[in-house]
Amino acid sequence: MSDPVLLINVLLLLLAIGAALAAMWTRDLLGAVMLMGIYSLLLAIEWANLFAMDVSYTEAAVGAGASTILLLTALTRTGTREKAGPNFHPTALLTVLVTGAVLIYGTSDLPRFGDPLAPATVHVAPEYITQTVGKVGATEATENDFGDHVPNAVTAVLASYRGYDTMFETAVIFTAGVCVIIILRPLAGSARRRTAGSKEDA
Amino acid sequence: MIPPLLLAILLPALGALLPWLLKPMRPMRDLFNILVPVGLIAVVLSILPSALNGETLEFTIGDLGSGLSFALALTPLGMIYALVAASLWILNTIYSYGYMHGLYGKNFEGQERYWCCFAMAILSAMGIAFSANMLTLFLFYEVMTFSTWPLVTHTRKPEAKRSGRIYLGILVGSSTLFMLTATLLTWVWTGTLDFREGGILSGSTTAGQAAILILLFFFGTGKTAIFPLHQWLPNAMVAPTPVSALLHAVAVVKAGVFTVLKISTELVGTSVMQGSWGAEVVAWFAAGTILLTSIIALTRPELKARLAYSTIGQLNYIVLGAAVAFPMAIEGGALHIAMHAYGKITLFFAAGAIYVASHKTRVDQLDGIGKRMPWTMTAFMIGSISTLGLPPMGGTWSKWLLCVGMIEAHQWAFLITLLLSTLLGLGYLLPIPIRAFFAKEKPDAGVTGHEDHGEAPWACRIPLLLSSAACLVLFFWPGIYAQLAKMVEGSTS
Amino acid sequence: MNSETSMLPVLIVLIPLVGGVLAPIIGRGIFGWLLALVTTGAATFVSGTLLLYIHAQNTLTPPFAISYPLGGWPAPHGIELKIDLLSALLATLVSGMGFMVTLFSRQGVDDEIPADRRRFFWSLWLLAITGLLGILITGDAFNVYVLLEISSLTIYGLIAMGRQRNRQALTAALNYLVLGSVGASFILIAIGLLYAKTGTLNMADIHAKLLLAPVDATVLTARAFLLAGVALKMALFPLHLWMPAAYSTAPSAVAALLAATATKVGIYMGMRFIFSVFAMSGGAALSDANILIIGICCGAAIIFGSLSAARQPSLSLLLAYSSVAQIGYIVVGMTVGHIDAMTGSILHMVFHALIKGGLFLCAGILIYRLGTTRLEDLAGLGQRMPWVSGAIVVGGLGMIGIPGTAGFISKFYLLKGLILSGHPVLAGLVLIGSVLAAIYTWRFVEVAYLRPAGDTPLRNGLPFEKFLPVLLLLGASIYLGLQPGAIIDVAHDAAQQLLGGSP
Amino acid sequence: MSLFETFNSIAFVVIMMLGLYTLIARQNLVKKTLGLGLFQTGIFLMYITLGVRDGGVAPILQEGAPLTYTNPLPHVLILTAIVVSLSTMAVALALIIGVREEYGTIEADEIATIDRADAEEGA
Amino acid sequence: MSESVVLRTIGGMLFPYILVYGLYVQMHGEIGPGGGFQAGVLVAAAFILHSLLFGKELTDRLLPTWLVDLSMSLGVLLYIGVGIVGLVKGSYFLDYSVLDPTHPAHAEALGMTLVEAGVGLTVASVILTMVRKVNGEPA
Repeated sequence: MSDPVLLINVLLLLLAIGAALAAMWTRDLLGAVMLMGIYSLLLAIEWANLFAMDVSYTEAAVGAGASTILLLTALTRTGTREKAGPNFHPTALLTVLVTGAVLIYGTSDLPRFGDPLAPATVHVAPEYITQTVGKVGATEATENDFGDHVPNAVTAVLASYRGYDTMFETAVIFTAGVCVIIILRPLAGSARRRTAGSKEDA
Repeated sequence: MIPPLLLAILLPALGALLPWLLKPMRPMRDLFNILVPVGLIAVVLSILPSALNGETLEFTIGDLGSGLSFALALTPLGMIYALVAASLWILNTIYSYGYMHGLYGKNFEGQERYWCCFAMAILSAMGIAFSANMLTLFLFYEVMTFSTWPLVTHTRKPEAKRSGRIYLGILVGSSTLFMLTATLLTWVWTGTLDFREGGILSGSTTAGQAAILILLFFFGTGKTAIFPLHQWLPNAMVAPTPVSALLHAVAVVKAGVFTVLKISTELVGTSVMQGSWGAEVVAWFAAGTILLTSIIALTRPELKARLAYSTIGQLNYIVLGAAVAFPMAIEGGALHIAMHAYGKITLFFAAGAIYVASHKTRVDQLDGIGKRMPWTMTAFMIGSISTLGLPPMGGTWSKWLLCVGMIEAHQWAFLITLLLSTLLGLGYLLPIPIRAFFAKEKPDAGVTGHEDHGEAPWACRIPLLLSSAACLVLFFWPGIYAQLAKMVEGSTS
Repeated sequence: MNSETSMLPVLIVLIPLVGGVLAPIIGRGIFGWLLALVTTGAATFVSGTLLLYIHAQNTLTPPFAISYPLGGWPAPHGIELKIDLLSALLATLVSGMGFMVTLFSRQGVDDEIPADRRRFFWSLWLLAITGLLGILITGDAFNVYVLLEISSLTIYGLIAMGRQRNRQALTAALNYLVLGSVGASFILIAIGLLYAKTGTLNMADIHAKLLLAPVDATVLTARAFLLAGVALKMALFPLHLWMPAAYSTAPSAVAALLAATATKVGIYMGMRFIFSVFAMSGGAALSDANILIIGICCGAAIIFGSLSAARQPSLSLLLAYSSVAQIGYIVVGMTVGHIDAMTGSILHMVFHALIKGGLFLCAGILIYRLGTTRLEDLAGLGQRMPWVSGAIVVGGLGMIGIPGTAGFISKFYLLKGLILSGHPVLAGLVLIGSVLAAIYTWRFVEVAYLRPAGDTPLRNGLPFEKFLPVLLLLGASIYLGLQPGAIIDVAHDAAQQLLGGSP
Repeated sequence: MSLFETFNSIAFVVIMMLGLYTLIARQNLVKKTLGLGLFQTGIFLMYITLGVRDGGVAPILQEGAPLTYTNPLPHVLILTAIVVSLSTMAVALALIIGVREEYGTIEADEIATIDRADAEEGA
Repeated sequence: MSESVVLRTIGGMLFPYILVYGLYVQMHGEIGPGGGFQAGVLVAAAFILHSLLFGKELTDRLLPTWLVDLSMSLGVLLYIGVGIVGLVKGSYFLDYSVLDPTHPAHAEALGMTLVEAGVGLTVASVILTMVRKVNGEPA
């Protein structure tokens, strides 16, 4: 693994964690949402830095885009101030410490960062990259499942090898849409309501 | 052609359904309330010959796999219980009409529930009598518990509710925690739950395991009202008298003692019982219960409570016999199921009749009532003599056999217990009819409004006359019952 | 596998999925209900057919399981559907219960869901069933996560519909959403760690790779996170907090569906991962320490659940807390990993689904006719609604597990397994639990039969198609209590397959 | 170097725990939702880290050149996971808005007190 | 509805380009980064921008609610439909190669394009719906 990548990686993550910390800390929800947007952008860059281009695109589109828009719109109806309260919460701290400790313990036996011999790298992934999985009951091994029409391995896995997952992913987002429709009552004169909402929050 | 054993269960089931189906046409319903018990007696009598010939009819209701099943089988012991239950059901039904109509009017509230639960209780009694394995017995045992709860709480008064809780608490608690556990352990240790002559434990369990099973089984059978599980029975006295009769003479308590006899003879096996310290402990508890309750009975002024405590004592005669498990003791216990049933139901019928006629419930109110109610009090006299096991009544034989059994087993302490309890019985039962006939009626004793009452209605009198007649007859011709009891003994030794 | 049955596996999820997606388009008015009825019915038929087929095959050549490579890509590269007896049995159960509750809930939905939302309600309804069925038949770990999220999201939405009756439904749904998402994320973490160790997502493949590799920190952590996540999903004490509120405030139909199916699927996930993925060579899936911890949780669930059920003000809450206890039974049976205990807990899953489903349907009828299930409003129900209260009593007896009801059979096997595997204490807890069940059941019985009838006006009559499912379910619980031979057979074989470690 | 290489593991644990802490500690429902989102992004980081391979480039195959590529599978999984987290957040926001309409507040503790009051008056 | 003329003009010029770019990301999915999901978000964003600049009314006339609801379902149905083709052609569910028996590999690519289109359609319409509903607009 080349040093610049690692260095940038560390810097980006530090920045991201900083943004996240700020977002979690502030009591101003608008600010928190903005900070989360920044955090998502930083993550998007980090994904690109780790050569996860599609994830980077998606993070930018969703994390920084869609969810920010949603949150901002929602805030206009829920109010933008968070009630002041103690930041210290013993049970939360305990839970977090325990869970975190277990996780750290669990990661201790993970393969080295970027290990070319890691199981994840050697077991299933190679056939995805060479695209030589071959259909069930195929007599001779194809030299390429898609005849080189699909150079983007991510899309290949997403839409074909694991297309079943993606179908349900689409179903999930569909479900979310239906849920939002079914839960939210349309309210008359939303504009007026919005201003009223922001007034009582200010 | 439906197998008779199944028929013996289906008929009461029909009897349980009809009250609801025939709700609009009461005459029809009343007709069937009489016809169904008659039919049941016919069915039971039809199986009697094969029982006497020692045949074992069998019928499987449901198969649970891995050697378990809900199944019915015919045995002499079961025949005794079935015969008692069937013959007394009809009497109890007639009596119920007299009592309930006499007290609560022709169209008393919740009558469908009353008749239905009554039939259900008999159904479960039949099931218990003919159960071919412990699982089936447990099934009907629980059905009986739950189906008699609505009878106990029939009046729906607060004290009825309270008694209902105690009733369920003790019976369900003991059976679930102990009997079920014992059943499971038996299955785990022996691999079967089928009743077999000579029992299924011998050879496959250690002495310790056997003792544990015996304790769990005997104290899991709360219906025997063995100390300390006896509390439910006096409490259940809040129920209408026919129900008390059902509980204390016909179905419930007899189900308990039948179960322990069945376990002692065909599950644990008398050979194992005789040697086990578990049985020893149970026997001592039973003996203690007998004395304790006899003494309590002496102190109870309410007639029904007195009868209840006497019942507990009588039941534990049988438990004692089952625990000692010597042939004669077993035979005596088996016979006592029948003899005590006829005696005790007579007493309850009489108590109910007195209440219907005069609304009197306490013993001290009964002085001189014999002149007003000669039939009832005569029957009461007969019943109490039979219950005490004195000639010339049927109770004599079973009591006698039990005593012989104790001698056989060289259990002198228990023999003395039996005799002592008889003396106490003389003290708490006999004075009632004697004073009823010979003492002078107290002017103020009566319940206001019923000063000059006569006999109870015929519907009350006929059953109690019949049952008392049975006590008398069974002394001179113990016939079938003796024969069956003999067969039970024969199967053990 | 012959060509007629070859497409059945995928049809199990495909039918309800298509129905769910079509519902918003064609599901207006009565059609939404009809669509749901048809699709759930078809799914039941398909999964039932598969169950029979697999059982037959399994008796010939055990262990038998159907594998269906989606997209024609062979596992582990492609996602495969893997249907063994347990999957088929539970799929039949879930789709069948879905059908029953759908049949039940036409007027209920008209009653509780505003008209303009009903087509979306049916959409969520079918998608929820899709997700649950999908989890049961998939052989791919990550796919489990996706389907889990589908079922969870739909269920949040469905619960929230209870706001028409009780605004608390919203908070209940939100609590469930937060806890459920955390649980799902834990599962996701576990899957990630497993992937890092094995490089595959196919359950069978993961299992094979785990057998080769030594058990190290990562695998143990993965198991811990997985168990925690699943425990949240199946509402195992002390992670049950979301459940009672959700069950008692959701629309009655939804409550019945959840109680009958959702938690069962959670338990299935636990079974599948513990015994088909983590099972070490030699079958020992859980260490004694795990068994101890889970056993304590289950014991607490049984005792605490039953005791609090006895103190609840309303029938719905009483039923919800009794579910907490019943889940304790099922999990305890699965944990010890003994064949009889496993048989018992599989049986108990099925029977409890029937009984508790039926009971929640009764609660639905009460809401439909009385508008409430609070116990003091149910006084004298015995006279006012003899049929319904009779049904509730029968169901209650089933939960106590008195012989003659299905509940007894499962408990009997459970107890035998616990004794044979050397856990008498747990067996004792199960017995005590039955007594406690008698207590909370009798609370209702006394209210319904020993109190004078209340005067809350009845809003509606008793529609036949509302009571028919109740009759069928509780009737089944009695029938299976007396003739359980066949289902015991299936459950036993399923348990054998599971403990044999074939996903 | 070793710090650099184990850094990601520490980073994603920190991010997850930050989110989890907020989820539990904060009463504001929107804030809880944000915490949940943060928690999930921590998982994303974990997955992507698993896919990294020394000298690997984005898995977009190029003719001829024999390159080593990073593992595409985690990317796919995370694409799905991102969709899921978006959906979850949307539903959560919808619920929160509903809560705001019904209760007039989005602070969990205040809502709890209101519910308890409802329970007491037996609504 | 934004008051600023400048914003509206620039936005109005931007709008078609965002759409086109979304389409590009959609189509380009097989070759480079991108695909249905990202494209869907972009398209939705375009319409959200549109409604911010020119007011909901106009956007609603452009994309009435019933149409968006419909396309929500249609996207998923398209995906499932492509999968079912494999089923009815006697192969496995989601096996695209049967779309064109002569060139199975080519058919695979075609199938992927189609399902990606389905994803894009659903995602775009769902996100649009979400924003609209959260914004309190009637169903």
